[in-house]
Amino acid sequence: MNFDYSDEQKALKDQARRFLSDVSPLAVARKVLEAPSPGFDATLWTRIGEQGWCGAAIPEAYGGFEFGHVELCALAEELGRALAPVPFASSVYQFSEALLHAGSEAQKLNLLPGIASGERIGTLAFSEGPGVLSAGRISTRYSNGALTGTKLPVTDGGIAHHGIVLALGDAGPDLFLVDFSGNGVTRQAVSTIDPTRGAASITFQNTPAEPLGSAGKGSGSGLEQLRRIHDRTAILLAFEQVGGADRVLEMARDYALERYAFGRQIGSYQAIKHKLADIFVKNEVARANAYYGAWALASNAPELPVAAAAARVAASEAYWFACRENIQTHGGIGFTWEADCHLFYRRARHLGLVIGAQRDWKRRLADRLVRRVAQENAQRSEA
Amino acid sequence: MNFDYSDEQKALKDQARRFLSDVSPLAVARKVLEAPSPGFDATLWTRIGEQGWCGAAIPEAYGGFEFGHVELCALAEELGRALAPVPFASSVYQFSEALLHAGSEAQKLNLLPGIASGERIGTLAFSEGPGVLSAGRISTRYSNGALTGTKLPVTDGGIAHHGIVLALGDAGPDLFLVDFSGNGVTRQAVSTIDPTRGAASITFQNTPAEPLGSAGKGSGSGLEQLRRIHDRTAILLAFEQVGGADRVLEMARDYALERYAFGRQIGSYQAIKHKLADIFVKNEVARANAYYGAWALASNAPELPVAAAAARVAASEAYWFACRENIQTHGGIGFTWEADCHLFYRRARHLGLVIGAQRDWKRRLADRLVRRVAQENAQRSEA
Amino acid sequence: MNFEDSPEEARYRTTVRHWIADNAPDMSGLGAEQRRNWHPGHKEIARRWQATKADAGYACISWPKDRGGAGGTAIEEAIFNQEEVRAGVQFTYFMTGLHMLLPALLEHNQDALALNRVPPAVRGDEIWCQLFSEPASGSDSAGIRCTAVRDGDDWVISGQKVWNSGAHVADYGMLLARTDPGLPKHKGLTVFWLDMKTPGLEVRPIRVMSGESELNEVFLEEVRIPDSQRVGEVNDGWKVVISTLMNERAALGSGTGLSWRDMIALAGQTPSWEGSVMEDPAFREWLADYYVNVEAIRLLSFRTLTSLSKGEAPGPASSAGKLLWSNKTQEMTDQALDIQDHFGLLDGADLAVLDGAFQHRFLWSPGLRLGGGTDEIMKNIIAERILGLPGDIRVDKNVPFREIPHGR
Amino acid sequence: MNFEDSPEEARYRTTVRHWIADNAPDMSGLGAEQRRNWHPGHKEIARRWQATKADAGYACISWPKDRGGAGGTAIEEAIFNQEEVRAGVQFTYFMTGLHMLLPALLEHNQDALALNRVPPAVRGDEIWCQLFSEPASGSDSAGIRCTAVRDGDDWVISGQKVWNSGAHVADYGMLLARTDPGLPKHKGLTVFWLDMKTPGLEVRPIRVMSGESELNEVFLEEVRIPDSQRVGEVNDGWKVVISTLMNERAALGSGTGLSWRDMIALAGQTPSWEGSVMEDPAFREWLADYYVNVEAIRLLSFRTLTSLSKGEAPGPASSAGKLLWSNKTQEMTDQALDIQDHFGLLDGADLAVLDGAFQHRFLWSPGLRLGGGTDEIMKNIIAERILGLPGDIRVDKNVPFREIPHGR
Repeated sequence: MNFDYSDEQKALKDQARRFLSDVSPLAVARKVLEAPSPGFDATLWTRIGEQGWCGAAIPEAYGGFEFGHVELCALAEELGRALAPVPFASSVYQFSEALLHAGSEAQKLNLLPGIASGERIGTLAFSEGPGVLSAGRISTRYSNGALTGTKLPVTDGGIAHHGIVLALGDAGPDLFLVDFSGNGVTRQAVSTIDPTRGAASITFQNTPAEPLGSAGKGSGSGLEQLRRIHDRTAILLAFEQVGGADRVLEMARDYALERYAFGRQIGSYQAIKHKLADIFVKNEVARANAYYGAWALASNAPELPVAAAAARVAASEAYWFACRENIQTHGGIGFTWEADCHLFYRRARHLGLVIGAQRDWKRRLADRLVRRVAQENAQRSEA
Repeated sequence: MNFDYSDEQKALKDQARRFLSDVSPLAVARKVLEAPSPGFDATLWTRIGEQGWCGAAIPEAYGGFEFGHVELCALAEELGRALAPVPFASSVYQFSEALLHAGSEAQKLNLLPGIASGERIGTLAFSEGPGVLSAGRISTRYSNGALTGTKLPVTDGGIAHHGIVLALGDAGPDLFLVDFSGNGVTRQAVSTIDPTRGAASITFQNTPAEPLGSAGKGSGSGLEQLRRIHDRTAILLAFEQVGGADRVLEMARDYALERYAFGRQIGSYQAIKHKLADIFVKNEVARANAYYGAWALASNAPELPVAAAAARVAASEAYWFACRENIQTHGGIGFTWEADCHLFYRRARHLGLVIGAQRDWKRRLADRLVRRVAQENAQRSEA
Repeated sequence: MNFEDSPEEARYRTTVRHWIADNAPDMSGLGAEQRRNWHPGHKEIARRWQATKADAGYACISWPKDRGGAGGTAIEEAIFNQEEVRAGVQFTYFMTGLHMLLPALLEHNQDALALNRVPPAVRGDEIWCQLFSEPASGSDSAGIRCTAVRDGDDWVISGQKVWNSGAHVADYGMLLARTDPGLPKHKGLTVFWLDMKTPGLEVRPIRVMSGESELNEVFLEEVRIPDSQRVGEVNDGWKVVISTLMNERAALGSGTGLSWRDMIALAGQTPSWEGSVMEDPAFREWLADYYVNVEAIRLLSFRTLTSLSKGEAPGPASSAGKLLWSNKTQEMTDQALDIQDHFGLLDGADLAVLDGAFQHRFLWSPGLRLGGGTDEIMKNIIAERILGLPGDIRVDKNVPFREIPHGR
Repeated sequence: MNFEDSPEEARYRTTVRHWIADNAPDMSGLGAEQRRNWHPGHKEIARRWQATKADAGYACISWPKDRGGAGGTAIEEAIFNQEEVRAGVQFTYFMTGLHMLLPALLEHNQDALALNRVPPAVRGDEIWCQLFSEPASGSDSAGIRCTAVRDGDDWVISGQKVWNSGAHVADYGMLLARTDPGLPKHKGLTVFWLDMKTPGLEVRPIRVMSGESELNEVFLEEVRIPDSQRVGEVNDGWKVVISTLMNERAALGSGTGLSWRDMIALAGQTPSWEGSVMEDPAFREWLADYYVNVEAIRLLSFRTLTSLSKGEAPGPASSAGKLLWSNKTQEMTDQALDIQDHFGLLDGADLAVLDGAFQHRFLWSPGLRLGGGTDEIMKNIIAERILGLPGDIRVDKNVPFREIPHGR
């Protein structure tokens, strides 16, 4: 029983925090906000790549550095804290996890080394329009080795070298691997509520593609596969969210100590004290569920599906609440473009939507809880 | 445009408040709590009957006093404030409104005079088990002029002289008028979370009954009819809830001024100030929606269904929140049996469930809003 | 209880509805850009509409006729406002001047200098702005540091103001300055009015997080104005501030912006697991909660109308409506993004749902909870002025302003 | 991150699980009435189980052996507690004495008189209760008015205590009294221990709103006890109070009571418009929210365990778990009643769903938000002790106790 990072993990996390406070102050995110094209900071991305972080959970056999998944969670927490404007989430939590989980040996050997070094960027393209994803709402098609259709929005779609695309194949929805720099790919930057995380609309026109996985052909289970990949993404994103929420709480706390009203620090008023205590409690809930998710991810425990959905629901709520009430704590100044509050407010909502909204994940969680109880009951009646 | 009671209505309301503070102090409700049988205070009920309040919305032709429906709302607000342990809601907001809305001329002439004077008590019996009411879950049957089955819980079922019972007739669910003091009626008091509002389980065994309404036979629309009756009940109950919520806010405010902690009135702490402000805002929301409901009820406006559901949703939320946070404001003393806080806490939850729970009314409200928008759109495209 | 017009009200409404239909400016030719507040084209249309109203006696309906009003009732003014909203021709440029500042000015100064400012303001030829707030005086609105020092017949004003809505287009401003820092906070303040082109005064727009720049900072460096532009007594400026607030009327019927109807429309066109989001019971429960709260805002504005029609001043209860509106708007936009799912990220007018209206409002909603009194100030007002609870413990009471503790 | 036992922990767990299975009292013969806390039959079983544990070295696992403990680790004690809960044989009678009061007593007094009280307490033969709170000192826990006046070798104590859990069955109590009202609030207090049968002491049960009477008022009228029963120094009692709180351990693994699993069971058996409530998307969304919060309580208790296993004291962060547990329990019971609809009113064991367990918990839940520190105190602790925000402004600091303003 150990509800904490190990000493080595803590050392890694501390080192990551020092590194990021050096190379990724908020000015870097703001630079991307002010000039949204290409939607990330290339210098910062290079520096992060040099640290080997992109390969933290990739085995050495595929060019990775095999720190482990809990170590990746620790890095995610720091990247979230730093609000780093880089495609780490798309390339590592989504693309790399997808390959590790569902790629063929050849696909892993071929693509993971570039991802691990940070030289190549990958992402997932699944959405096409408003509302939750379902099989009936995918119109991108795959046949005879080629994709045709439009995906929108695709986070980091404008800069990714590779993508995994959800499309209708012969057997139904499946995931397909595509070289985004190849023929038949048209990319158009799109404006989103968080310009520090660039996104694109991508149109495929007879674009060469191959099914993800060793079977070499689709099985029609692309939606279920995507969900399993996103369970892993959800846990890693939860750490970004927890890191961001913690930093936002610190911002609010610092401002509450610094700002005076009626001759007193505003942090001496219970309205502010209890607001910040509420943020703290939600952050604790998010952290507890995220830690449990980290353990499930690293040990590939049967609890993973429940833990992942719980981590996501708790972290999305906590980060959004913290950002909202941080602006409120700051008062008028917190509403200005110059203040940093809105960078987090935007990012919180970006992270809360990028792999599906709260209503979707809450239902997944409820479904999985009901299934777990049914299993427990079945086991009990067997015994 | 007049968002207020008229001067005459205010005078009636003031007089009612003075009367009730005299004849129905909280000691009367507490007496019923401590000795729950028969579940009401008979002396108080007689006094209220003498005031003519039971016939406030009953036309003179049926023995009523025809004050009007807004006047009845004003009385309901005061009865709610006083936490009067009497069957007014069952007899007036349910039974009398049901007869007025759906009874035959003969039924009105026969029964309303007794209700108006308070000499007779009526109630509605519709539930049979846990969960929302639906046609498939009614097992009480009506055939050949007689009812058989069990209704549970029936508020004031132990003391009512007459009842309107939801049962399956030849055409489907319908409402039937029953003399509860007649043959084939077995009543058993049941324990509920609010002993100041007695309830019973009622078993019918070949009990003589007649369909409610002039047709003289059922049409299978009993559930829709019940819903229309309960729309009217909902508005009247909303005033009881608003009256109770206001009083509870006053209790909390008074205690916050009286109680000291750390050498200060606890009402000087923002945690308490803002909690009470939150109660105030919810009470205002409840009052606004209730007033709109009163107007719709009195003028039989097409807005009635939306206004009724909105009044109920807002008032149930406000009263429950106020009672919950009133105990919290009182601290330990508020949790004791001797303190009056729990009388309101119990009543708030009683009122919130007695004609169906929040989830049921919220969906009714949403359904009606969607329908209203569809009508508006249709009118616009016609024009 | 009556939520319909009285016969006289209905007659007045019919009259003004027809007049507005016949006279309202045609805005159909304007592009999306030109329809935005503070756009020169938009402002020019507003100015012309205000002049049209003034000519017909509809500019300041409840003002006495000798001040350029129509000598009408508050309820008539409210009905006219509602009909303007209905016709899509309500403009905010003149509200601060006509509803808050000029009435306070005229309450304290009735010299020719002041009276001359009235006709052009009523016609919309001159716009006024408020210069009260400062960086260090947010919720603590009397914590003013901008100083005015007497110099012969003049005052010399130096300091900084902030959150000045429309200052970049305003012709005149009303300013609050500290004239004696040795007195307690509320005691040493004085109010002045001044031409926004007075030398030494500089306006710098503030960009807010949703991108707009209609708020400003105003810097004053030895701005010299004559004593004749003082409003009220020296060191008695707080009384004038209170006058401006008393004249502030709840913006009746200004239920513009996204509403529950827009949420129903959005949900109806957004696909869900089965059918549209509108068919999702969880969304329906949310909608019901949202509706009862925003409907209460509409209904509570009728209470203000009822008070006005009885000649009573609207009370502090309007704080409840302010709290509800700002908090529920933020909650609604969050829900709107959530039901759009991943696609809710898009905010460009080209691709986003409803041209990104919900996304824009999402980024703008935090300001609602701050401007015009924060949530926390509103709750204090309710607790203290309605419920009679004690004020917060004040360490700055009866202390010379210069000795009150303060942060950066 | 590891949410499983280490190999040593797993071995210890297996050992104690077997031992408990072999030795736990058989409660199957008890009626519902006799299973209730404080019922004499229930209490007698608890006493015998405590003696059995003491004989086997499982009574106070982490205490040193010379005090009747097993000299084990905090984590072993926590594992044993979890296994007791799992086997349904955890009792609360001895917790106050063994986890809070006796450790503090022994920290300050190690004379024979005090040491003699240890063995019978460890075996469950003597029960202790806390006599700290008073009617006027709720959240303001040092606002003690009960006085102790020195009279020769004795102290004479008069006053009233309240919220004394188990005082009606306790053998000994630890009491906080004011020995110098001329000193500031925290300074003039002294702690004593005494036999609950001492003349002049009277216990009166308090009935709470859910019907139970396990809390009490204790009246003291010139209760005379020797100075040898003083704990710590005169006027230094607040230090002893802090000692008792430091010894209070978060009740690990005591996740008894209704949980999300019970809500799933209830929803699954409750009919809805279509199928059961469990199939209702709105309920499912609620369940997800509820789950992440109550699951966090469970997971956060592992953090306490982790701290204990490293020899660290659990910090103020346990306030978060307390806030979550009390608020979510109230919310859950409200939801349980709502999904039962009208039928949710029934609370009798004969007819109500699940014997009325949800209804009873509904009436009991308000107490959770008050006992052991109110919501408001918990949030202050988080804000001040974790986030480092300033304390509330204190008008009672450095003021003689007798001059502090107070209400009735």
